[in-house]
Amino acid sequence: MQNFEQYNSIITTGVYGSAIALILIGLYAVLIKKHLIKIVIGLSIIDAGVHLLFVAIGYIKGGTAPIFSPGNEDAVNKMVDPVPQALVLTAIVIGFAVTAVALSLVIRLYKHHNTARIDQIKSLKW
Amino acid sequence: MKKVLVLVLLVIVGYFLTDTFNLIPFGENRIGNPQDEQTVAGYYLNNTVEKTSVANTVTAIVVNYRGFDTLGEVTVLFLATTGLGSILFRRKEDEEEIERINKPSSSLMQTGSRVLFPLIALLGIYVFIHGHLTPGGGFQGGAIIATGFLLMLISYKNFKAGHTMLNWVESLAGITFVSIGLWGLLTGGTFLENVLPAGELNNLISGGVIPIIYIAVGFKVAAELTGVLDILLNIKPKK
Amino acid sequence: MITYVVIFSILAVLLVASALYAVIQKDLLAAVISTGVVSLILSVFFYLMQAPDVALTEAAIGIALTTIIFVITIRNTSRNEDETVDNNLEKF
Amino acid sequence: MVISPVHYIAVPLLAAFTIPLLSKYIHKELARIVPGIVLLYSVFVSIVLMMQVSEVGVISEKIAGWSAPWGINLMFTPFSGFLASLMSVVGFLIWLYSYNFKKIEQSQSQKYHILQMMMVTGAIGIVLTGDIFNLFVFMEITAITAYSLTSFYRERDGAEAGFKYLLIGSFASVMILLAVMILYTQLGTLNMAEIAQNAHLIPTPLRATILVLFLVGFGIEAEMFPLNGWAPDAYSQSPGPIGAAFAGIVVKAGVYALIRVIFTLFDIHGAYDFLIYGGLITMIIAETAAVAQTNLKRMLAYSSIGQMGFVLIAFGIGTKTAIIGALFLMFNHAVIKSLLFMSGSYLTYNSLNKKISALAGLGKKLPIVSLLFGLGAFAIVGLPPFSGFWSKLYVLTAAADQNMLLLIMAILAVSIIEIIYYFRVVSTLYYGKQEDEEIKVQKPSINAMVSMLILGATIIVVGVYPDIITHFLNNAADMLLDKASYIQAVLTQNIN
Repeated sequence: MQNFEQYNSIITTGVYGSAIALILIGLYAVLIKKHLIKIVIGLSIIDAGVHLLFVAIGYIKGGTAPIFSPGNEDAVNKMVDPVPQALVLTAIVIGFAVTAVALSLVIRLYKHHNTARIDQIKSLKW
Repeated sequence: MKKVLVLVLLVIVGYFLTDTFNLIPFGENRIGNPQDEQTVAGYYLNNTVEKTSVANTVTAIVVNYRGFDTLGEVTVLFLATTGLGSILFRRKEDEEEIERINKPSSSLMQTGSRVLFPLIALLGIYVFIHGHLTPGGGFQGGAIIATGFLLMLISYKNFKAGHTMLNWVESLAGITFVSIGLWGLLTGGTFLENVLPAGELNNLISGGVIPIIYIAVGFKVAAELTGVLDILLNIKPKK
Repeated sequence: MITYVVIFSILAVLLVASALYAVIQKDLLAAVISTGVVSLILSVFFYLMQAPDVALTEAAIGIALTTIIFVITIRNTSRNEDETVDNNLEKF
Repeated sequence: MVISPVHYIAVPLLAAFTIPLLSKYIHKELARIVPGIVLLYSVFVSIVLMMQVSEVGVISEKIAGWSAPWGINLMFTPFSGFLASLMSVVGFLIWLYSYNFKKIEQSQSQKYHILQMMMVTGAIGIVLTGDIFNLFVFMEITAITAYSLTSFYRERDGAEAGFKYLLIGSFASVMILLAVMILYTQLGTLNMAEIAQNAHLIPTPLRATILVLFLVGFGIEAEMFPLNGWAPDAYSQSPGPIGAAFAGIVVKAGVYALIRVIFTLFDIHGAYDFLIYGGLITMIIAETAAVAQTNLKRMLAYSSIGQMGFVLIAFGIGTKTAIIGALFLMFNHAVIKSLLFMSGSYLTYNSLNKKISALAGLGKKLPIVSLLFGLGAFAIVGLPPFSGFWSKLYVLTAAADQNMLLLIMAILAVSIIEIIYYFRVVSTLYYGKQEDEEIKVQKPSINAMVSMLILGATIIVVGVYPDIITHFLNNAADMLLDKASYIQAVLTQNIN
């Protein structure tokens, strides 16, 4: 990773750009799409983007994973920030829980109305 | 019309986010020199080995420094399972023919999953037992075990995932977590305090209560996720 | 190093492309699988950014379990986004 | 064991994990009784801690043995303690009311009671925690129970309301997460006291971004306009007692978070004006919408949103009197709105549909419930002998001190609107023409009655002797305005 500097801007654009792109794509799906499952997919794509951003802000150029394996006890100074990683762990699990509840609501809506499209479920129009 | 509005909104949000993250350079060292302990992260990196004997700093943060978050997170999963149960609940009368939708799967599938299941479960258990030494831990191991149960649920029509066992594992793991927390409180310390000796770095038995909590989290997560899958797979198909 | 950057860029493009595909595709099953691919690439990203714990979690939860619960939901609802033809999933 | 703030969280969690086993192997009824005992214990903890806190000033507890910035801490200040006590009392009364609630099926009551207990616990956690990410976790606990409880009834449009709520709630959590992330990159800490201490170091554009993200995220939970699209549906589709829990507990937690961010984390002056304008628009729009409602629960929901707007205005004025008024309003709203939802849910239960016009003549059939509803209606519009009067008086006095004449006029105008639509309901109850004699009246059970009578008595007692509560409010307002002592209380933890 010696030449990291040289490609830094590419990597930055790659990480931040794709994370922001994910958020925007998800937002688009939630706002435009009419099918409930598509909306939930949109939500989980937004979540994915946010998680990527979260890990990205903890990354340090040329850093190593924050694990003290035998032999690298002296690597403290090179380790990436462990806190965002811990927070993302929590966020991923919470995101899964919310997705599960959302999908169960979709299933119930489908049973009531025999459709999963917003434009055909009256009370969901807003 | 709506599409145009949404696109305008997307442009605004995109601009806003790009603008914000332009001010936060990627890959920059924000935690300072760990020895200075200027930031929380620096403190963690500098002290974790010495104070908790946990090799994986992320585990130390998740289970010990921010253990309260993890307790909340396990609760979120538990509540999601409970909520799922109440949302998809069937009355007795429309329960005449609950039959898993699956056609009985092929014997290849059945044999395959019977062979694979113990291996997957073993991998999951390995992952969460070594959570304080290597990457991985309760959530990861629990999720891996849940995928093993998924295989069984799909290939065996009548595999009920042992509801009794599931209930017991779920409750006992949760009780263990909270009880360890209360143990700290009872012995005059604080909630979730690490009451056991830290031990030696890179030993399987080290880190005090951290591995115990992470194993409890692993079982809890496995049970909750299996519960979610079980509820979802048991939905009566529409005619 | 250049290979590293090239691979990285390809992954980033793939990530965005599969997210787009997931949103555009009318066949929900394909869309869900595509979301799974998003999670897969994301977990590679996490690994590259020195976050193996997060990568493992994303692999176990994002790729496997989230995809599965989506597939179960599709099986219980409709597979086509427009619901014009009712071609449900072959019950597996 | 010494009573400490962590009991609010640990005991309900232990109970929630144990209940499935208890109800399966010991007795089924335990699933319904244990949550009540736990909530009663929370009330007991509140009493003990409130007594302690009036002597000590601040009770700060560290979790997992790590002091302030390194670990998570719980802060029981007069301000957060007041809200936590209020929530635990209302939570217990809601449990008392919904024990034996007819519309909750037997097989489902275990889940209902666990979810209801955890909703209270999550909200108390939001109020007590001193860590911004921990606040997010508790917010998710509250939210996920709220989604499930909104769609608890199968036969109605609960799933739609639940999905709507979930969608909007997910946006809120994404925003809060983004805000926490940016905050962390700038200060390298998640502890609220440390953030408050160093917030001025953040470059202005980023500080504005964080503030906007927090305001929108928590504004959704606090029912602020235009982020309250979820509220009317969620209130009207959820079981009656849960409507009371939304008004009395969940929204309070959202307002708390909003106030904590504005008053403690970012002391920016523009934010106060933002609260006034946001609150004013919310209040006017919601109260106007309430007049147009034909469904009783939707009317109560809009009225609730309007009241929250009023609370935000009061906080926005920012003087000590105004904050006392705002806290008093929150107290009143929790007590009175809960009573209105509880009694209203029996009234609609006994009418043919949920329409207000269908309530005609119920005043004779359900005399006590109707009387309690009338009491609540009089109290919430702020008629003199009841508690609602004092809170309005405090806010108006504060506004007059600041020479905000237009604001006073707006508040008075809105009060007239409130009077119109509440009196319409009360007059329908008593003087409306009965259309159908056939309806068999379902009398509320004794426990529901007791719960409503306690709330009714509180309204009258506080109305006659407001001093019993203003003492606590005074301390709470002092604490909220005194940011320095909050920071000091947290960051000097390491010494002891």
